[in-house]
Amino acid sequence: MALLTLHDAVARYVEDGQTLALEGFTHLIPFAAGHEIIRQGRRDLHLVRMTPDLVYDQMIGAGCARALTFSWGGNPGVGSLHRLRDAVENGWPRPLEIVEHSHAGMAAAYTAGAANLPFGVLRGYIGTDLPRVNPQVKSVTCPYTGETIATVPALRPDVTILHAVQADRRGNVLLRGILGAQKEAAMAARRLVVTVEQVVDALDAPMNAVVLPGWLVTAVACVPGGAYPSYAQGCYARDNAFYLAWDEISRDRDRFRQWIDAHVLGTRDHAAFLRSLGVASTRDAMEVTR
Amino acid sequence: MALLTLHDAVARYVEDGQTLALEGFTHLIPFAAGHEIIRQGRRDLHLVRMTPDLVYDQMIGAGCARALTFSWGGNPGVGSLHRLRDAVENGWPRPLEIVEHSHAGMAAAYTAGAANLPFGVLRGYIGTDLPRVNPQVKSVTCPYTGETIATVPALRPDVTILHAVQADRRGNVLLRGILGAQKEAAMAARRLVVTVEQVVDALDAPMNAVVLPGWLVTAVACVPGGAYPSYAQGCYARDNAFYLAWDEISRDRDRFRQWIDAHVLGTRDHAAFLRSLGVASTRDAMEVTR
Amino acid sequence: MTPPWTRDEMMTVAAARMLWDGCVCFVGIGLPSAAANLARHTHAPDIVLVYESGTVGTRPDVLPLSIGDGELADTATAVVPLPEIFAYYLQGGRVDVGFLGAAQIDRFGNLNSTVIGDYARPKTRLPGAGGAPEIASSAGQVFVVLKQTPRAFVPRLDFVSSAGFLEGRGARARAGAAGAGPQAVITDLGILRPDPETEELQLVERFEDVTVERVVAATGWPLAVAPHVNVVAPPTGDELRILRDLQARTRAAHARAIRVPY
Amino acid sequence: MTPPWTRDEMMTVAAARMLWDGCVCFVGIGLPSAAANLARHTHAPDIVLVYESGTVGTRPDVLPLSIGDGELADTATAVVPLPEIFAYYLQGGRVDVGFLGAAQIDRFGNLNSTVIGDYARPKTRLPGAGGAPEIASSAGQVFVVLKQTPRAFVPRLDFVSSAGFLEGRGARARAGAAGAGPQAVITDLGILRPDPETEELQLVERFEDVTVERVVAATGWPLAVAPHVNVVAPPTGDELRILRDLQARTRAAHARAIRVPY
Repeated sequence: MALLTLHDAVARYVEDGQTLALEGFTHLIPFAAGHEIIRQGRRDLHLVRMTPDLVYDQMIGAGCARALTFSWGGNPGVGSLHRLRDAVENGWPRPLEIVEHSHAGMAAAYTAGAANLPFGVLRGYIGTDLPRVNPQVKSVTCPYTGETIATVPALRPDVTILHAVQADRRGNVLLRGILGAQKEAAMAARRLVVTVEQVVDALDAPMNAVVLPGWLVTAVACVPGGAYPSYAQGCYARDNAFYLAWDEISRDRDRFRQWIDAHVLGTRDHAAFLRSLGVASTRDAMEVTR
Repeated sequence: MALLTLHDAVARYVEDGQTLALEGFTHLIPFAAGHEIIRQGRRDLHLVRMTPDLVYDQMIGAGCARALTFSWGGNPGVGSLHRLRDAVENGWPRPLEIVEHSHAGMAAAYTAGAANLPFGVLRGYIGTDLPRVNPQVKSVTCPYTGETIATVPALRPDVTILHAVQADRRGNVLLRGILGAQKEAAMAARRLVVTVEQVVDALDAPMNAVVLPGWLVTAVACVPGGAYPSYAQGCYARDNAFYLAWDEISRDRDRFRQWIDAHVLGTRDHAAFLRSLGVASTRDAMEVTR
Repeated sequence: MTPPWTRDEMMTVAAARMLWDGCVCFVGIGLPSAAANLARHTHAPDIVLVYESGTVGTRPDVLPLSIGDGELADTATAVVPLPEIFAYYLQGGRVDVGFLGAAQIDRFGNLNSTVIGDYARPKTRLPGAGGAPEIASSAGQVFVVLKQTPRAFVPRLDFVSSAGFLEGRGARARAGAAGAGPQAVITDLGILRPDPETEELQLVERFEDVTVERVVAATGWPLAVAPHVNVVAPPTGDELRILRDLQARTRAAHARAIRVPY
Repeated sequence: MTPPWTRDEMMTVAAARMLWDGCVCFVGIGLPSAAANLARHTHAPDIVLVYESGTVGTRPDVLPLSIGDGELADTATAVVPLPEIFAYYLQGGRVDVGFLGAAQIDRFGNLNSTVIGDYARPKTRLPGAGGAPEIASSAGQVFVVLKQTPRAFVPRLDFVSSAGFLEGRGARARAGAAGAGPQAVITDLGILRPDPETEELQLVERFEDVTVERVVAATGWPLAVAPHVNVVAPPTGDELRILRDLQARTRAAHARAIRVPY
């Protein structure tokens, strides 16, 4: 495990053309990492995420992606992801190949990847048109009952990027709260990069906590607020107002470009990004306002 | 969820001829439940457990079982399970049908059962004789890579019995420490009976603790010390001396029968069992000696 | 005369009443979440809410904006990895009721939440199926909540995201779906239920202030109507007050400014 | 002249030396556990110990008697469900070294821990395979630890519990096993390693106080012997002291009387 700046972690491990998974289900979405990938101008990425959320909307709109594997592409609680729609409907800024699953299918695919199996099985996709548009969905026959069971090919990202609450100095990473498919995406990856709220001497991890051992972690970058506008349980809440505001910002290509230019390309790092939006606060100030 | 005495829970839910899984890997082995099943004279059980351990050695020796599904049948850290051996080698006290897996195969079978899949898949049993003696081990062909992947049929016990640290008054059960396949065996079961060290108002369960929701639990019985001579993390340690002593006790049919008569059939309940072995201590005494 | 409640409120109350105490409900965001929590705050205090984010038995004090809000984790019996929710809980047969919305529904309760127009060249790309395909097939039964218009209630879906009764007359069961399918569709005009034999949806209840004709006119196919169409009882004072309180608390909570440490 | 160490100690020390700092080791109980922990207390402080009970990165102060002792959970980086250990860690290709014992071994490193005699009518029913079949196939490589006698080192196994090189000459790889198989067999007389081409085990190192002839005589097949058989360096004073301290602490800990609350 290497303890790096986020800039260096992305520079070193994220390459054009890779299959990349930024996981975290609503919670702990690695926005800072997604923005750094935009800043460094990565292209032709195959993005994988159950819920693309705003982070992929931004990366797709910024032209980083050639393909997307996903299972639900909305702005949670708000509506559409307009940049994703613009890419799918109009090929802007470039055409986007989509590989579409159900949540259960994606979960099975990550689980299979984590387990080094070539495919995952589920009682899924029954009676739907998804297998018609996603030829990856196939089936096997149960050798005991003769039933037909759906299969999905394992997901094995070149790099998985997560955001987490804590890492210790050996790179052990504590996940806490809503996990989504973080653990499976981590275990399925060839490389694992984690941004964290803090690096500590000893994890605040009770027995049976969800801890990723440091020897599975390629790099850790300490990025406080790295999940904003998503949230980090026990650290800061989801900025629902930003999710609502994004609906307006992202509807229009020019307005989107201006936002990306001002807040992502025009900022040096995540701290500057947070300051540019006026949501940053020093830890001291946080202590007082909590 | 019903809060019952262990006597009543076994009387109500454990029936002759059932498929029964008492899980807990070395840790939290539900000995008290196994003894109560011996006391109530259940017969023709198909016992399922990764590691039969002393609890099934005792139940097999006492004549409860007609079949055993398992993956490692030793006295952990000591040697053989003599009652299991006597049943397999000599049919005493009755012949025992065995269904033998590897640990990975059992884990996949429980996981499949928990997920309501008819089979589990694993890269397993390669080059071994186990599929020759266990016709349940079959295979499927990966629809993507053409690889042959081993399959095991799902395990779906009629009743799974676990021991746990705490339950609250709604039957939510906290598992803590080494879990083995407890969670999967619980989710795979048609009925779930749990003995616990204590019933509390609120579980001592941090975020992401392993908690089985009360609505999945058929019955809870409060049985302090219910895992002895196995252990309950944070409550009492494993009685390694007993595991060593069992090697002698169980070698001889008569000595085994005397032990069962004296300590299991001759005791009313688990508290009396613990007293008969001289290991019982009141909670007050425990506080002082810890 | 305008009733003292909105159509959304009536839908939410009607949906909440479908849930029984102790039932295990797989909840989607929006109206289903409001309905499930209204039920919990009224007649079903021991309803078990399961959100796909991995929170089991949550008791949120305010409604989540997203399916994975921190409030859900803080108040849950258990917070488990998402694959467990889909494999052990939903596919495992532990969920009694799944709640689904959609952009389009057909007469057999099949749903489209994926695309309007052709999949490869869509007119409107919708968010997609998410958890719906397996909720639709594996939950004990499904309740659909959807505003009734001819654009939404269509003779033919552009895309089948999740299966209702497929072509009806047992097609669903033959396809291998475990659950009983869409046993109720709660709209802003009334309630549809499948005919036991044909499995085609028919109007069985209407809201107090609408006519059967209006419901039929809001449907893109010739809607079957039950011999007796009952009237749904209007929201009680308690139901309205508790729902509005919940929504007021929710608005206040979600308006709070966020500060992020760095 | 009797050396100032026992054969068990020599085996343990030799096995410990095979492990490198930072390697991920899937540990079985008994001698492998002693060896892995000796390595951790000597030249490999950052060795990662994984026990099949679900404890990852344990640093026990005393040796566990069972594979699932509480000490392992208390000192672990993570305590995970057992199916994860086998699926995500072992099958996932995250384990560098698997340590196995057995009742019988053949010239290709195939192991029997299941039965002596016929499976259906066994002379001796052994505990069984446990984790071994998949440790043998999935770990990066396997070290076998076994006392060398003609009864254990047999020309033909009564039962193949876990695969070594099967019939040799690439049979293992053709069968689809991911890992490199038994790259060392540490006995109480010396160390065997597979010939790179035939994959048959051959004696490559002997302990100081034994002759090649004695090792050959202790083997139930005509043992292949490397052109140069090196001598394993005897245990150092540090190795012996640390191992004996570990075992003394272990004995003391396991002798403690247990009291159970009721």
